[in-house]
Amino acid sequence: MMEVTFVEIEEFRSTMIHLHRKGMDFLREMIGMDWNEEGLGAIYILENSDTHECTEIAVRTTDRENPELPSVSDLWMVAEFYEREVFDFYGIRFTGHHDLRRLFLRKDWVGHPLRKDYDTSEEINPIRMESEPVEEFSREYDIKDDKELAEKVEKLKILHYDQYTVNIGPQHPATHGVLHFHLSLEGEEVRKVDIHCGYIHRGIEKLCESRTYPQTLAFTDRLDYLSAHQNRHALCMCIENAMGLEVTERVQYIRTIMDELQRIDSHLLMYSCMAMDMGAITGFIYGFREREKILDIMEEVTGGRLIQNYNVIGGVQADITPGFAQKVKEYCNDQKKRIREYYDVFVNNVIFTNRAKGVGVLTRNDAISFGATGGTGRASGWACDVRKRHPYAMYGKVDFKEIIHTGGDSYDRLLVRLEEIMQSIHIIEQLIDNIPEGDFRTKTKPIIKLPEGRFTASVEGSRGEFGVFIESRGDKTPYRMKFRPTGLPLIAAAHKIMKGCKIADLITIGASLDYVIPDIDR
Amino acid sequence: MSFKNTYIGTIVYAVKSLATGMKVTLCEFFTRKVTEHYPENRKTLKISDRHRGVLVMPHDDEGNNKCIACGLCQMTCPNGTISITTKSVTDEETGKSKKVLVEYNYDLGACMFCQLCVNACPKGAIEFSNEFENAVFDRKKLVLKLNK
Amino acid sequence: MTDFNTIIEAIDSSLNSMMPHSAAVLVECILAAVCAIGAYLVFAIIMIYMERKVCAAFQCRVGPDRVGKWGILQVFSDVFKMLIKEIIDIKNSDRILYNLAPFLVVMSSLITFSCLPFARGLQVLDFNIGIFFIMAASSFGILGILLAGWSSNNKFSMIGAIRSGGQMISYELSMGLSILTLVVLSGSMQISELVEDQTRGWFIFRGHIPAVIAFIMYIISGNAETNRAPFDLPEAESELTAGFHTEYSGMGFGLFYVAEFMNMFIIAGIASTIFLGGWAPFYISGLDGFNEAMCWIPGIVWFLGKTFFVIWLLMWIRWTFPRLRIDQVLVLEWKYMVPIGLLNLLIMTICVVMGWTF
Amino acid sequence: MEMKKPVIKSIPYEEFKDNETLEALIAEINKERTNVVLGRLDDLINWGRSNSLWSLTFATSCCGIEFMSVGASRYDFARFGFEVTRNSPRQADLIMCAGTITHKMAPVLKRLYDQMAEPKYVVAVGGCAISGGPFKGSYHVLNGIDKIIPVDVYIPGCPPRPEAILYGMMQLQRKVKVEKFFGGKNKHQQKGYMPDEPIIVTNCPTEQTNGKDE
Repeated sequence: MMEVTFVEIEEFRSTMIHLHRKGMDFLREMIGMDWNEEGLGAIYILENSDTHECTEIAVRTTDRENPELPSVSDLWMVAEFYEREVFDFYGIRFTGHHDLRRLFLRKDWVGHPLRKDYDTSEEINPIRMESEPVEEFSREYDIKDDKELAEKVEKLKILHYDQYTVNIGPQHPATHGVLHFHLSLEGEEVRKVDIHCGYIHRGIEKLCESRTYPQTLAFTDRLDYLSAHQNRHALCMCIENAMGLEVTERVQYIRTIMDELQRIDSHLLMYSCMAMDMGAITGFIYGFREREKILDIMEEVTGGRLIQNYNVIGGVQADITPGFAQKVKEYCNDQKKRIREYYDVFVNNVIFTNRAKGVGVLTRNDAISFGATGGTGRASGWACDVRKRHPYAMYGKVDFKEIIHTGGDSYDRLLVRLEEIMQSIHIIEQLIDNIPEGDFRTKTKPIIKLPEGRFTASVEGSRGEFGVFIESRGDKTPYRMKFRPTGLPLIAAAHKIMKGCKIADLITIGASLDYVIPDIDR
Repeated sequence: MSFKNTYIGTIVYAVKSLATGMKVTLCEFFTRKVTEHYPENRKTLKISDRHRGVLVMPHDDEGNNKCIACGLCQMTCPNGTISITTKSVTDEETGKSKKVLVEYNYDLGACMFCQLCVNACPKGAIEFSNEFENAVFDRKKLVLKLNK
Repeated sequence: MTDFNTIIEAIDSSLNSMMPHSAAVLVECILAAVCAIGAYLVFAIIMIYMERKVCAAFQCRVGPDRVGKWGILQVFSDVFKMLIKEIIDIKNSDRILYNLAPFLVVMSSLITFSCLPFARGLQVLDFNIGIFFIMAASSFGILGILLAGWSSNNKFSMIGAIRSGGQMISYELSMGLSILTLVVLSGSMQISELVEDQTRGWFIFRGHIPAVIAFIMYIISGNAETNRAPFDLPEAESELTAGFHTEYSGMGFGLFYVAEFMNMFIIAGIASTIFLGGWAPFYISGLDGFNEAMCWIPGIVWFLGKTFFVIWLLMWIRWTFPRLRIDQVLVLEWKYMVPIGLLNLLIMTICVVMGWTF
Repeated sequence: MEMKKPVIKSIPYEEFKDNETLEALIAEINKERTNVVLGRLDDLINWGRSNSLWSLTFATSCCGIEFMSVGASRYDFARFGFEVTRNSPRQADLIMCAGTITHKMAPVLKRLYDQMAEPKYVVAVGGCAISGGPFKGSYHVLNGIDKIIPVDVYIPGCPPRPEAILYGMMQLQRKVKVEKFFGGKNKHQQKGYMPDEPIIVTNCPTEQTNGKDE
């Protein structure tokens, strides 16, 4: 259960400033909510990055025509993007936010989809085939002295027309998916970056509100498909904690091992894509050669290579195959030898070190303020591993080192990932030989209903902290289900560190941040 | 300033790191290739039997299946892939009307292989086979009729 | 050593007997042009096939092997498809320059291709300033790339073209320096004389240390000249989608694709001519029996063997290293390659003057 | 001169799926095919085109990762001649639409398709491209790309295995081998090619009415 303290709008700003000064410097999650009669609002989950204690603050406004809340984007830099998302889905205007535009949907989209009274019929929002009108001006809302909301069109032009603007657009080999950088260039230097996401926004959170709990499990695999197992583990854990369902020791072992295999698979892909983006196609192929071995093990046990569909509420879909332990040990030994090859071919190469060292530096405070968890945060010296902060499954009982580098540049971000592969292998080797006996799945009723209340669970995904928030009103389908995107803080950080770099550096930073776009857009 | 940052030092370090990189690719040039020749190895290709390729309804030799047309699979499917048409038949001895399966349509193009239908089926009438060769030219051919 | 001069004189005399001298010269020119273009295309197809197979071998995969016996016909099917693709004309591009650019690139590589000495006497152009002419002819290929980038009205190709301009012009310098070092060693610039001089020992062995340094510098700047691998910034796949030839489709792109491979062949051809002795057989002074046996292998086999070895070397470099950034490319050239090139030239002249060469 | 059945190395013709559509295409072409020389030329060009289909690197979500592993060393679709994945639509012959197409991405896909040079093909990889897949009921997802561009081959699966993608590419090769190039009707030359009406098996329960027993 999660205790949320509601705050009035008047003292909302002051409590937030007070909390920020008290050390709550990590805005973990911001959840837009529509409580029908009680109005529209947002829940902020804050955490102190040193003592790891969390507080949950919520604020709401009953005015549904033009709801408006004070912005906190000056306290936490990631709030700028979170608030744009809540404005996009709920229509809540944040006063003081210097650039409030829709984050995901098109500029000419009618309505705010996550509101409970949103009409999803095709006539209101048909498939518009002409390309989206580009926004010239940023928009800022401010309260006029006579209390009515005024839209002050800030004269801050996003991209001056006369500049040399280039679209590293939705279809580009190096954007790891469909992300759209709208750059203004000065020769090779990047003057201004404007990142557009939403090209793969599938409205998963709206779909989850009309699906039963077992049906929502399948969506987590398709959020960040490179940490499919961890995402699904988070959702299952959240539902099981809410139901008070105890999972057997064997399932904890299996889930931890499969999580670590999925993490190695994702880090190998991160290394391969970074090598390909920087021109070393051979580095890409070597990374994929090892990754195929993991995919074989995954397919043997779960039936799926990339999307495993393996975690279910109460345990796992099917028991592990007899040869599983043997294959995993074989793979671990082979990977330890092969990783030497990556360092020789790509990482220690003088061309790569010159191109990656000192490029896209993210300081520790910025990383915390952006909430950039995962390898990116640890490369900037911030110990943000959920497995250490809030241990779950077997991570409390397994000894492993949290890799911390302090350089904060693209070079360190890759080193963190490669060393984490070795740590994951170390974890697997401690668990693989003593998987206890027991049944792999505890029986659950066909219709699963969660008790009233708000539940959260968070897991260390492959590229950051993946959180699940469920508000249930006691019936079959969740009232509101929110997934913390691991990629959105990375995009917010990229927005800042990519200013002033060269085009080639932009590609290097993008590859080193290792974001997965469907996880950002949901 | 350490030797590494001097003019000569950078050249020596650069050449050494480039040479190790090339040594690795040279060894790779002569090692055995890992490619699996898919169309040639179709006979010997072993795909894990847990792989979900397409939904099938196994029939015993007289051609009748275990499906009792309860519609549970149609209800649990998240995106409406299965559609069952049934008709009610009055049973001779007991006189009660019993639902009998007429047609079991399954749209392979919309399925997301989440296995909820197989878990929900009380009789175990449907299961996933690992037959993956299903690419077709015509969208209508993806709608399969599972019961004979 | 089979000598093609006799064959050429025979053709010449037979033609002159049949028709007036001017017509004979015309027929000979056409014959030479047809042979050059024919060899040009055949080598292009062999090179594309070799590139795919060698790249696959370096990446522990198999490469094309389903079309024809070992995938030999793969490149022919690429050529057929390329011939039939629709050529899209871009709305407000500079049409004349847009269509001229591919031909400029191909023309420059064709001229330099015809200066290569395939065997004794089997050479289309042989001026007494051969090497200097090759340097000049290969440098107007840059115009083609700049025009392609500028005229196709696409911001990515514009960036790619400007990058290639900066890169290729600066690497002409270090290529010229490394060739100059060898001209100092051999004393003459005529290509056939260069190779004749190497029949008593290849320059890379006779010029010992400065020649090896010149060879490495030549390979690096050759890579940069042909926009390949560590220096493939003009058509950097992952940054500028397809660089300067983004807007070219069909045969326009086909010409660029062939010209890139043929530039690589020419760089390797020149390297094997001035460093590894062109068609001169392997020679160790003193072992006459051994030298005699070496002479039985025809000159053209020697030349092609060495050229394809250097091509394999270039491919090895291509498929190992990531891409450089534009400022690193220029820093490498102006701060490292030019000073070393000048120093190397000085060492070579001292060695030649003092007679320390073999 | 009759057009023969398309042959793919090491897979017999009967073991392929959906041969009826191909036979209909062959019958239609054989009606107009009179000249032997043109027929021979057609076969040669179709052989050339079918063995060198360069795909555009277009991947929006999970199927893109399977598309990458098809290009990597284990499955290696360079064996078939598709090695060079071109980044610019001008030089690509085929769009492999791997992933979900949302309302915001639809105009981008349509624009890419229009920019490609003419003999162009579209392969819909995965449930999302065929019918919207897991997100069929969403307000922002296009239920199947055959609503905006004509699709040649559908590869079901979520995501389809690399071998399934290779099998789909071989189906496309067969379809390319059965095309008339010189004179006469070619599928792509009919302007205003209207994608056929996509069938809906069951209207997806947007207001979730399942659990009818309530």
